[in-house]
Order: sequence, then C-alpha cells, then structure tokens
Amino acid sequence: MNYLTSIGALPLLGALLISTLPKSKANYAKWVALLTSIVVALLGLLIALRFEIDRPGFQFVENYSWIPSFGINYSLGIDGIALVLILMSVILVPIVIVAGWHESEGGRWGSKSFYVLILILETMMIGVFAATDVFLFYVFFEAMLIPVYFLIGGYGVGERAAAAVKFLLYSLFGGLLMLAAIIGIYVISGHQGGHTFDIEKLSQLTIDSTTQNFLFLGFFIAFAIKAPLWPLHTWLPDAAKSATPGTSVLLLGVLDKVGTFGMIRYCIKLFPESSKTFTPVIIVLALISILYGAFLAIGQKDIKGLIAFTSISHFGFITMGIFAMTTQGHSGATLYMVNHGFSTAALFLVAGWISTRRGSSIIADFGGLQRVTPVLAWTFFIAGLSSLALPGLSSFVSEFLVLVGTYTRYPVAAVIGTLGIVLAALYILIPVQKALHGPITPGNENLPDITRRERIAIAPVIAVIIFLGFYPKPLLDVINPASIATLTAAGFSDPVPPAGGR
Amino acid sequence: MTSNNLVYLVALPLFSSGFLMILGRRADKWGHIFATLISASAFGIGAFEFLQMLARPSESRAVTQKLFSWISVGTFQVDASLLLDQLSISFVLLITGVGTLIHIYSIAYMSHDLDRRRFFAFLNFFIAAMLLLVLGDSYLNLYVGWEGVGLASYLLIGFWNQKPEYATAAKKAFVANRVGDVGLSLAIMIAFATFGTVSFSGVEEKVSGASTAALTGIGLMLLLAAAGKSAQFPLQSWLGDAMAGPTPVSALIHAATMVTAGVYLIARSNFIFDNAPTAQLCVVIIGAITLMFGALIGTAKDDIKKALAASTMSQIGYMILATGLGPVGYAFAIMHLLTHGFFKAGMFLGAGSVMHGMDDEVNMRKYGGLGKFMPITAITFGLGYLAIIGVPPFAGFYSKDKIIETAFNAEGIKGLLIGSAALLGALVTAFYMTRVIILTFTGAKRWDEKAHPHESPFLMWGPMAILAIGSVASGFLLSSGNRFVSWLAPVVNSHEADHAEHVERFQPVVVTSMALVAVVIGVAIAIVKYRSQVPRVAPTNVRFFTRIARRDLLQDDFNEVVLMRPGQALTKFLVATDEKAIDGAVRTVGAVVIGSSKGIRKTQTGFVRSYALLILLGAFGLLATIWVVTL
Amino acid sequence: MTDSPILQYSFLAPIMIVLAGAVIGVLVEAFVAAKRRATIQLLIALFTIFASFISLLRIRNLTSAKAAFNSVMIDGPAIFMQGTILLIAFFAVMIIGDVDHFTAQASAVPGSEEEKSAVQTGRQQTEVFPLTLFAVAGMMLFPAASDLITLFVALEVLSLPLYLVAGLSRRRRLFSQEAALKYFLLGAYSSAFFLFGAAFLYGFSYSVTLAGIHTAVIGGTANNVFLLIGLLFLSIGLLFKVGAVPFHAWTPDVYQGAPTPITGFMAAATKVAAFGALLRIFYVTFGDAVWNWRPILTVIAILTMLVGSIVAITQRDIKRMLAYSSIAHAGFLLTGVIALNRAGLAATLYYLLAYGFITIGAFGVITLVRDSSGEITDLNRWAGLGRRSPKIAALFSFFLLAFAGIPLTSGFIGKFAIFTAAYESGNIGVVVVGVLSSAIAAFFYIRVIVMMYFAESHEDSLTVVIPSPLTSIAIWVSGAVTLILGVYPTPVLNFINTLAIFIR
Amino acid sequence: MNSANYLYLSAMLFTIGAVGVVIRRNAIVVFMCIELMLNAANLAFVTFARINGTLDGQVIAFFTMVVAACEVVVGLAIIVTIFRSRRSTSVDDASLLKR
Repeated sequence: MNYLTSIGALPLLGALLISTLPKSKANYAKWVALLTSIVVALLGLLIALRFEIDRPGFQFVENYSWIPSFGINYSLGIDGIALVLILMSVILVPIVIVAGWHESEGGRWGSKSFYVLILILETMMIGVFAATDVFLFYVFFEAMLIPVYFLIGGYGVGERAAAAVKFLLYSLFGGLLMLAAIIGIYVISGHQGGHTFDIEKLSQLTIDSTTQNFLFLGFFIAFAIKAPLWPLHTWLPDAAKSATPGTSVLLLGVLDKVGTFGMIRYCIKLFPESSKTFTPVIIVLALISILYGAFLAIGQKDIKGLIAFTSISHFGFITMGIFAMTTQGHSGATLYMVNHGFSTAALFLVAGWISTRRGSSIIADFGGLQRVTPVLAWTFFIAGLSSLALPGLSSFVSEFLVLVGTYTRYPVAAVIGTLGIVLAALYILIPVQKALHGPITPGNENLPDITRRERIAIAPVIAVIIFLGFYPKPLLDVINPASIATLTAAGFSDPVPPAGGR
Repeated sequence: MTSNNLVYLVALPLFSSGFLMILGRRADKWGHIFATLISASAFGIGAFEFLQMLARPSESRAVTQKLFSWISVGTFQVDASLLLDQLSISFVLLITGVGTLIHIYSIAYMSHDLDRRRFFAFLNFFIAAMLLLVLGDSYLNLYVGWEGVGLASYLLIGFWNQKPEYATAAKKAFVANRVGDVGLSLAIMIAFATFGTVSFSGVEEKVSGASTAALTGIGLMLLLAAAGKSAQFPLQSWLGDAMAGPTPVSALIHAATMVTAGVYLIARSNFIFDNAPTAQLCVVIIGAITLMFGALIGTAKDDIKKALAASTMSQIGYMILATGLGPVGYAFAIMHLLTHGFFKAGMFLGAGSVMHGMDDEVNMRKYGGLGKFMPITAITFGLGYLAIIGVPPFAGFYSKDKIIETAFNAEGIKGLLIGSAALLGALVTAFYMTRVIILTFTGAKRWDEKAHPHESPFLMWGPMAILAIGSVASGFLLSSGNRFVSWLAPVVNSHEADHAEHVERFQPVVVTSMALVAVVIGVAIAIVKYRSQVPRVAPTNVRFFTRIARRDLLQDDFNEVVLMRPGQALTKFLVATDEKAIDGAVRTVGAVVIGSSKGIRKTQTGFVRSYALLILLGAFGLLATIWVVTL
Repeated sequence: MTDSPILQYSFLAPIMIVLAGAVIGVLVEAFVAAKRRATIQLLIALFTIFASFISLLRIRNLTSAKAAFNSVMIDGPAIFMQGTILLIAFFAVMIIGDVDHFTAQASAVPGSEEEKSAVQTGRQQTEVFPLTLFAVAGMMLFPAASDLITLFVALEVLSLPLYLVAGLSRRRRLFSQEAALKYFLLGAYSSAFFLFGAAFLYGFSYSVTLAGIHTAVIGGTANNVFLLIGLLFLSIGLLFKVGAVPFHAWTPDVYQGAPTPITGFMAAATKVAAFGALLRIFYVTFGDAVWNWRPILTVIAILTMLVGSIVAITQRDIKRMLAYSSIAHAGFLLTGVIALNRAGLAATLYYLLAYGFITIGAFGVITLVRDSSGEITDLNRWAGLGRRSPKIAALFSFFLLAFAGIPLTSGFIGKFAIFTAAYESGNIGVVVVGVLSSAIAAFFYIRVIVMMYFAESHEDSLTVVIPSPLTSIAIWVSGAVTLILGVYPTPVLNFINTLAIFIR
Repeated sequence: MNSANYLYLSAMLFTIGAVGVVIRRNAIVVFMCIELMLNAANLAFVTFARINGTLDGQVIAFFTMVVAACEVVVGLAIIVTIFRSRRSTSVDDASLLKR
C-alpha cells in the first residue's frame, strides 16, 4: 500500500468532493472537510505506528519516474523528522477546522472554497515533508503558497490583501532563489554521473566550495524567509494579523516549519561544508531573531502580532539548534518544531476566539477576562506558559535541548540565547496581565465563555502540550536516529565533555 | 535503595490541583477539604518515609525511585527520577507539615472568598512543585519543580489579580525568578558540557575531573538561581511586593518554603561549591549583603507583612551566608531554615490573624494594643518573635547563634567581617521585630472606631499554636547532641571537615554572649524609641536613611532606571526599527523598482519616431559593444 | 549543374495547404454573400489549419529534410515549431471567429455613416481569416527557411498581414489604426535592418544559404567586419520581431491597439516563428562564432527580462501589461538561445509551446470581459471579477500563475528547463537575473489576481459575456494544456528530445 | 572604380534612410526613407554579387523589389486609412498609445 501517496491524495479527494457539492448543500462542506481531515489524521497515526524506529534511511519509500528527461521522479519517503512533522500537520488540520467552524463565513467567497483551499493545503503540507526528490519538494514548496495566499486574502481581516501579497512575494522571491540553486545542483549532478534530483544521490556530490556556498545560500535564504529568520521576517506579522486564526495556525505552525525542516533536510544534507562555513553568521542571525522577536513581541499592541513575533523568537531557537550541529540541538530543534506547532496553535486559536468575541485584537481592549471568561483565559494562559517554555509543558524540553546542544559547541551563543527566556516571561505575562487580569474593561462584561465546540478543538492541543512536556520520549525516539544520521552524514560529532569520564 | 512511594508525594497534590481546576465550580463545596486532606496525606507519606529512613543506617538512608526516561538524546540522558535522602526528607516534612497547617488555616481565612477552591488548587499545586523541587534527583528535575514553584508563587501572589498592582507584583516576582532561572539553566548547561550528565550523583562522582573554571561557573550560576528564588541581592526586590498574595501564601511560600529553595540548591550542590572557593566566597558576600539589606529595610516598614518580608529576606541571607561557609555551614543553614520555617510561618499567620480581625488593615501605625483583643495571636506571635531575635531557649537562638559563630570562625579577615555583619544583623533584627511587637500588640489603640478587633476562629489559631510550639522547641530538638549536623553529614560530606584542623578564633561562649548583648541592645533601642505615642500617619520629615529604607533602599528605583526604562526604550526603538528600517528597506526595494518602472515608462512616448530612434540607438549601441568585445 | 529543381512537395505540403486555404479565403471574400461569409471563412480557416497539421504529422518522422532546393529545411525543430504554430493558430482562429471584435468595413472612416450601416446590415467583411492564414504560412516558413532570401520573404509574408489585421478592431478604431501604423513603420524599418544585415552576410560569405555562411564562419578567413555587421543587423530584424529590448517599443502599443484575438495570436505565434528563425540562425549558422554574439545577446536578454518585468509593474491596462510580460518572456527565451546546447534548444521549444497556449488562453479570456462599449482592459475595472464570474477569473488566474512560472503549470517546467539549459552552458549570471526578474514579474501577475479577487468593485457595468462555444473551447483547452504540460510534461518532452536537432 | 565605394555609398544611403525615419514627420516621407534603406541594402547585394561574380545577390535584389512593392501596397493602405480618420499624415499625431 502506498501510504504516503494515500495520505497525500486523500485531502485532495476531499477537496474534489467538496467542490462538486451543489450550492444548496454547501453547508455540508465543513463536515466533509472535517471527516476527510480526521481520516487523514488517523492514517497519519497508522503510518506512525508502522514506522520502524530502528531502520535507517527513508521509509514508506515510493518511487516513480515522473519527468524522465530531467531525471525527475515522484519519490516519497519519510525519516523520523518528516514523520513527526507530517503527524503534527495532519493532527492540526482537523483541530483548525473545528476551531474555526465559522471562519469560512466571513470571507469574500463561500465556505466551500475555504475548505477546498484548506484541504489542498493539507496535501501540499504532506507532500513537502514527504518528498525525497528535490524537484518534487520544490513543486510542493511553491504550490503551497497559492492556497495560503487565497486563505489570507480571501478570509482574513484588516489589510488582508496587502498582507497576502506581501507573504506571496516574499516567499516567491525566496523560492526563486532556491530554484536557481536547485538548477545549479542539478547541473552539477549531470556532470557527476547523470542528472538527478534524488536527495540521497545529490548529497554524494563533490562540489567545490565557492559553488557550494552560493547554492547553499540559494536554499538557505528561501528557508530563512519561510522560517522566518531576522531580517527576512517582516511578512510574518502582517500575515498573521490578517489571516484567520486557523490559517495563522497552519501558517506559523506548519508552513513556517518547512523552512527549518528544509535547513536540516536540504541545507545541511546537501551542503555540509557550506553549512559549516556559514554557521557563525547563521547562529548570530538566530540569536538576533531570538532577542529581537522577543523585544518586538513585548512592544506589540496587537495580540496576533505578538504571537507572530514570539514565533520569530522561537524560530531563532530552532535555527540555532539546527546549526549548533549537535545531536541535542538537532533533536531539540525538531521537537521544537512540533511543540511550537501545538503551542502556537493553542495561543492563536484562543486569541482568535477572544478577538472574535470582542471584535478587536488590540490587547488594550481586553482586561479582566479571567473573571468574564475563565476557561478561555486559562487555556490562553496555559498556551502562554507553553510558549514561555515552562518546565512540564512541551516547549521546555525542546528549548532546553536546543540550548544545551548549543552550549556544548557555542557556549557564548547559548548564554545569550538563554537571556531569551527572561524576555519570554515578559512577552507572555504582559499580555496576560493586560488582557486577563485587572478590572474588567468596559465592553467586555458579557463576553461568552468557551463553547462546547471550542472545548473539543482546544482540549487535544492542551493535552498534547502537557503530555509531551512530561513524556516526549515517543517523539524523541523517532527523531533521534534521523538527527544522528543527518549529523553523521554531514561529518559532525558531539563534543565530548572534558570531565565525562566513565 | 528504591521506594515506590515517592511518586505519590508529588503526584497526589498535583492530581488534586488539576482535578479541582478542571471540576471548576462543581467542587466549590468540598474542594478546600479535599485539598487539605491531600496535603495531610502527603505529610503522612513523608512521615512514613522518615520513619523508614530512621530505621536504616546513616549511609544507606537515601532512597530513589525511577519513574521513566524523560529526555534521552544522545548522551543527554535525563530520567524522571526521585531521590529522598536526609536533606530532602527534612524539606518534605517541613513542606507538607507547615503546608498542611496552612491549608487548615486557609479554610477559615479564605472562607469568604468566592474562589477559595481555586486557592486550594493552587496551594496543592505549590506543594507538588515544591516537593518535586526537593525530590528531583537531577538538576533538570529540580528545575521543573523550581519553575513550578515560581508559577505557583505567581498564581498565588496574583490571586486577587483584578487589582492591577497585585497582578504587577505577580509578574514582577515571576520575571525576577526567571532571571534566576537563567542562572539555573546555564548551570545545567555547563554541567552537561563538563560532566556529560546532570544528575546529582553523576556530577558528584565526576566533580574531581572538572576544571576550577567550570566549577566556579556552575557555582556562580547556581548562586544567581538561588538569588532569584530566595530574594537575595541583587534580585531581592520582588519579595516585598509578593506580599500582595493572601497571607497564608506569604507564610507558606514567601517565608517557610519556596524562598528557601535557594538555600536547598546550594546545600544540594555542596560538591560544586566545596571545590569552587571563588563561588563560595561570592555566596558568603551575597548572604552578608542581603542579611543587612533586609534588616535595614525591616526597620522602616509600617506594613506588617512587608516588615516580615524584609525580615525573611534577612534571615535567608543568614542561611545563604551559612551555606557559603563550607561543609560545616550547610547543616546550620538548613537548621536555621527549618526553625525559620516554624517561627516565620507562625508570625505570618499571626499577621494574617491580625488582619483578619482588623478588616485587612496592614498598617501597623493603625494597630496598637491589640494584645488585649487577640490574646492567642499575641502569644503565638510573641513566641515567634522571641525565636527570631534569638532569645534562648527558643528555636532561633540555636540556629542563628551557630551561624554567627561559624561566620566569626571563618578564615582570615573574611571571618571578622561576616561575623560582624551577622552580629550587627542580629541587633537590627531585634530592633525591628521589637518595633513590630510594640506597634501591634502594645501601647494605645490607634485604629478607627469602625474596626472591631477580635480573636480568630480555632481553625486559624490552631495552626498558629502548633507553629508556635515549633518555634519554641525545634531549635533545641535539632541541635542537641549535634543531632541535625550528623543527620545531614552523609549528604553534605561534612565528615572530613569535622576531623580537619579547625581554627577556633572565638569560643562559642564568647560568640553567644556577643549575640545576646546585640539582641538586648536592639530590643532596648526599640523600646526607647517606640514607648511613647506613635503617630497614625508616618512622619515625612524623617532622616534620609529612613526615607530610602522605606523605599526598600531604592531597589525598585535602581531596577527602573537601570533595567526597565532602558528596556522599554529599546523595545520602542526596535519596534520603530522594524517598521522603518527593516520593513522600510523592503519597501524601499519595492519603491526603487516601481520608480524605475515609472522612469522607463517615460521612454514609451507614443511617438513612433522615438521608437525608431530607440532602434537606431540600439543598433549603434550593439555595434559599439561588439566593437569593444571582439576587436 | 542545373538539375531540374526537386521541390519535395510533401515537405512543403503543410505550408502550401495553408497558402491555398488563404487564397480560397480571398475568393470567398470576393464571391460569397456577406451574411454567410463569416461562418464559411471560419470553417475554411479551421479546416485548412487542421489539414495542414495532418500533413505535418505525416512527415514528422522523415529523415531527409531539405526541400525546395535547399531553401527550406524541414528538420525536427522546424516540424515542431510548425506544429506549434498550427496548434496556436487553430485555437486563435476559434477566438478570432467571434467577428464582433473586427470592424465591419476597414476602409470606412471611424464613426461614419458608412460604418454604422455596415454594422447594422451585417455586411461584415471577413478579410481577417485569409490574412491570418497568410501570416500563418509565413510563420511556418520562417523557422524552416535556410537561406537569406527565403528568410526575408517569410519574414515579410508573416509581417504584412499582421500589420493589416492589427488595424481591424471594431471598437476604439483610432487606437487600432495607430497600432497598425506603428507596427508597419517600425516593422518595415526593422526589416530594412534585416535586409542590410543579410547583404553583408552575403558579402562576408558569398553565399546566401545558412549552410554556406556557416562554412565561411568556420573558415575564418573572410572579412570579419562584414560578418559582425551582417550578424548584428540581421539579429536586429529578428530581435525586433520577438520584442527584445531595445527593439521592443512597438510591443505595448501594438498589443494594446490591435483587436484582442489578434494580439493573442500575434503574441503567441509570432514569438514561435521568430524564435524559430533566431534559433536556427544562431545555432546552425553562427554557432561557431558564439564568442562574437553571446556577450551582446546576454546583455540584451538581461535588459529584456528586467525592462519587461519592471515596466509591467506600473501598467494600468491589462493588454499593455501582458505586452510587457511578453517582453520579459522574450528575455527568458533568449537565455535558451544563449545556452547554445541541445538542452537549450529543447527547452526553448517547450517554452514556446507552453507560452503559446498560455497566451492564447489569457487573451481569450480578455476578449470576454466587456461592458456595453466593448472590451474592458483597464485593470482597475477588473476589480471584483472573481466574485462575478469565479470560473473565468479562476482560469485567468491560472494563466497568470503559469506566466509567473508557479509549479504545476507549464510555465514552471518551461522556466525550469530553460534556466537549466542556460546554467548548464555556464551563463549563471543570466540565470540569476532571470530568477530575479521572475520575482519582479510575479508581482504584477499577482496584482491582477488581487484586483480580481481582493479589490472591491466600484461599478457594475462590467460583465463577462457568455463565451461563444468556440472561444470557450479555445480557452479551456489552453487551460487544460497548460495544466497537463505542467503536471505531466513527459510525453511532450520526450517528443521534443527526439526532434531537437537542427540539420544544417 | 573600386567596388568598395559602392558599399560606402550603400552604407550612406542606409544611414540617411535610417536617420530620415527618425527625423521626418510625414508618414509618406518616413515610408520613403524606409524604401531608401531597402534599396541601400539592394545596392549592397548587387555590389557583393559583382565583387564575387555570382548571381545570387542580383536575384535577391529582384526579390527585394517585389517585397518592397508589397510593402508599399500594405503601407499605403494603412496610411490612407489613418489619413481618412485623422485628416493628417503626421506620424506624431498618432500617439494615443503610450506609456
């Protein structure tokens, strides 16, 4: 059975089904979408169960010739890193659908299009993580932008069109640079034993260092825009402010992970030498992202903008973990991607709910919500705690792993990065104080508390956040071999503690 | 040795807390009882383990329980695993014992609060986190509890967070704690980078192989962590504001247990500090500074809780000071910690009882002569008072006296300096505590006619009484026959120190006499000063020193000028930078492209002749180019 | 030495069928009643193109390639390009078939009584069909021509009818006539350059055949100055036709003024023909003088990509915008010429096919967006189209994304192939500029999508007419081809790979 | 006479034509300048044919004349139509399409 193709094609089928629904039955669209995404999520879990932890290399491999004249194959396969990211994506989609049950109704178009776009996006998300052919990856990488673009521009709020365009142009710019680099490495592969896009074969090439540096930059800039890394981040706050909460969750939770995923899968794997060369610069950029994102989050007046900037800070951690080139850094960064997905989802969904209720996302418009809507307030608080990496919640494990992994190789960077945790306390607790504590701001007295549907949506997210905080082992067991394999292939080994002894 | 019971110590209150939160209003009726029972049963487990431990020989008293593999990445292996040894059992008993008493007290104290159930859920959560802190077998496990108690403290300080200043106080406490947490994080990172492990036993085993620099680094970072959690200089400023929380919280968290976690951390890391003299010296200095700092603030406070908080800060300064004095100091530090836990918690509960009777008035200038109206409170408070100023045979005498003695006997000039500081601190302590007693319980009444001071109900005075007994007896019990020192010896490795050549600069008798003289002086000054009429409103034409002492020795002003304002300015600057410079740069690129677009558009004049000219010029241009290129 | 000429009629058949169809069209115009002319002309044109295509299919595997006494070279690339031109023409004619776009009487003064009565009585002149067929014939000959005379004649045969049809718009006739005038004057101007260049190539090599000139280039003994002048001026004529900077100035004006179906046809088919000739000349004839022309062509390609992309950003008229877009695409295609390798040839061929269909489809959609006074090309008035006619807007967006080279469209595969070829040949700088200008270009394609979907519409007069069945077929087939070539291009690529060798 | 001189003449004629197109306004004159350029090319063809002694160049000259004639037909048609609409033959008047 072609698991990966099936899981990728299922949402597409769902989308097709929805688009054939007659107008009179348009309200079935959300149910079809929900059912599809649940089936996909279950299939995702099945794949996870059948995944063999100890087997090296890609699993569930599928390989068909697609465009043989360019050596392009439709090849899929997942390692531990891809598996957990796919798993996160397919779990988030049904949650987003349930959470934003009425999101589709405020858009320029009907709800049918909304769910078609969401499901198409899901296919792309799965594809981008599962592709083992660089060309195929690129196809998903770029094609993914289109549904998001319409989701932001069509169903968002405020300056949605401008934000959508900004998002698309930034991403396209990065994507095109990557295209040039992809072409470059493809041409080189042609000189060394035949044109190919196969990631494994490409990683065997010998490339002189100048070329390698340029190609690396082509890939890296694309990923740094996606991730986003300072100073290429300015599209993200705008997009997050404008998009619907559900879209933002997928945008920050999944799409942006493609950037950091790409750094591991492509930058380091294909260009180990250049990765080494650029590491100092990247670590510095990551550090700037951590602190800068945190400071800007503190300075935000809009709750969605705040969450966006916290994400920039978190992506700084992830990037730092990746380029620390230690097992802890890599596994931590990968785990961080998953954890960030869930904690941002929780933050964004709750922020979205309260903004919808209040009709504003300006933090100052709230106040005393803990009295009015206690359950919403508490969920927001827990999500916030996860975002500030409180031990016992999922983000802590990953953030700490990243820091520890960085420290063993780049102590100064780790020390500076650790300062981020103080800022994290500020950027979470300041809005918590302003929005949840204090006297009830006039106009908020009668906001309704969480509904049953919202409970159903948020409960699994909170559960995952808490569970992974205490027991991240299932994920780490899957991630570790892949991290080690990446680092070994790139020629890195962990520093040995001087007093390690035996 | 392993034990299967340890996990329940943490799990029971944790579960109870989550349970009460999830049930919400449905548990309002019985939530407080449930939480108290849970806390009591935790004490029961602790007592059971303690008895078991007593039955074993001293070198095999520690028990462990491995729960599961928590984080496992490469060589970074951390188990969720608990360790109960002589040091942790002391804490477990203190936490669950005092904790249960305070639970009981709170049933009455919070009886009029609509959110009493939530309060108890938080208390249980605190108990769980604090127990995890002292039971974790590695720095990372400790860290979980460490931040957990920080969170509990945040939640409880901000329990009445509808008042903005309370919410601010909560946030301040959390942030200051986080600064300390940076220290703990870094200490763990250095430890892992140095030893390849972060468990206490692992680090202890390999400590000899580490460089002094690494150990000093770890030590200093641990000290930073301790300073944050235990309100030591320079991270002390949050503790006074933390009094915003309900008084039982102040008693439990901000007097008896959580704030002493720093002392625990340093004592637990004795193997690091013993090998890092520089770090040890810093510990001593910080302790000495803080004990003076707190004591001086205490002399100027009119708010009874803030006065007690300053006193707490000062007393923890003593403990920190003691932990910096090497193997002999640890036991005295912990002993003082335990006695302090009794008398300070007792006094806080007493303060709560006073507030309870005085409609939540906290200004001592509006008390006066309350001893008549609340005799039990006055007596229990008074016993705690005698304990804290160090009057024999009350508990504080034994523990503080040992610390002062050890301080004086430290090597070289250091010993004289810190000894004097500790002695002076004792004098000031006697002064300000006497002031509290005089202002509150004696003299003329200064309260409004509306107030009807009355004694608190049994549920409140019962725990106070028990704590008062502790304040009286615990010192003697612990110190007689060096009982506690030898109890802790296997943990803090003080055996060798006992045998080592010890320079006794001052005989114990001398030190004790000096201390008692200091106390008498302190008490006498206070009586002279406050015997006469005390104004209801604090006089403003006071000396410069009083003014800055009232302002907490300018600690908040310092933070505001040095950290907060620059931080806010930086934030504003960065927000502007992001908008103007970074996004601006992107927009500039766009503007340049659009500008050139408009520029080039102008060449499209619509006149066919100009197009022809363009072609002609193009031809010439190409001709010229080809000429240059090929010829 | 004078053998009787062997013309190889079977090779020439496709061209001759088209020419014959054109001549029949002229006769129909002369003798058939006005009311039925349009239908008959349309059927003749479609049938002609179809027949020509069939005859082209029959010769596609022939090995020998020379025809008409070595004047015409029916080799793989020529066959592919002829086929592409025929396909494009077929669908273009379908859109042209909606004669409402064309003036009833070209000779009538705009706004005159004469014109009105012609419209009212339905006396529609239909010269556009035979003229189109003549142009198609010229286009088919152009990439196959292998001597200077044939090249020149083909150039004129394809150009002259286009000059005329550009002026045939029914509405905004002054624009249309102006477009015709500009196109004509500048086209003639550039063909003078072409001819002058041809003269010097003849002077350089003393041969008029491309093969003969090639021999002279290899020999290297002849007068180099003549070669350079000849090469340069000849190129100017060709670069003019493809709309390369700085010979592009006519493009926006003519694209905007000409009747939209013609614009589509011109943009798609002329580009194929002109690039066909350009490829043949640079690959076959001057391939060994690459160091002489590559720097120039590189500069031109870079300028073309940048100018096209940049200027398009601030355009307010959709047709003008697509004109600049076509300039930018000419730049991308030039990178395929510069590559000078087999991959470059194959990529260019693929790109031309893809681009042709995208263009036909896009302009086909534009013909549908009208108000009572005719087509609306002002971009601001496209606001809200996505709400009013979601399907058409979606299709147009798809074409725009294909222009922009988003994956899963033919435009992406084309761009990928052509940049790969350029990179392979070592012209990495061109690739980088190409990529950057693609990014710039994305901006204005997306701007249109934003207009259609995200801008609030101000007026309601704008409607999308229900397309005639033929136009429908044309645009939806174009859409399908664009998708198929984007998702599964393998068969076409394989086919191209078997063909992509020039024969000298 | 050195046949190179014919080439110079041809080049001059071409240049005159090319520049004439740019500087003259009347559509007919512009068109005639283009014809001049075509004929300059013809002269070059014929000259080269003479230098080399082959006939190809002369044949092309004839072709060119025919093509030029066709061009005249088409061109005049367009110019006349424009004239009828605008009552002007100045190429500068036809400048509605710009920017």
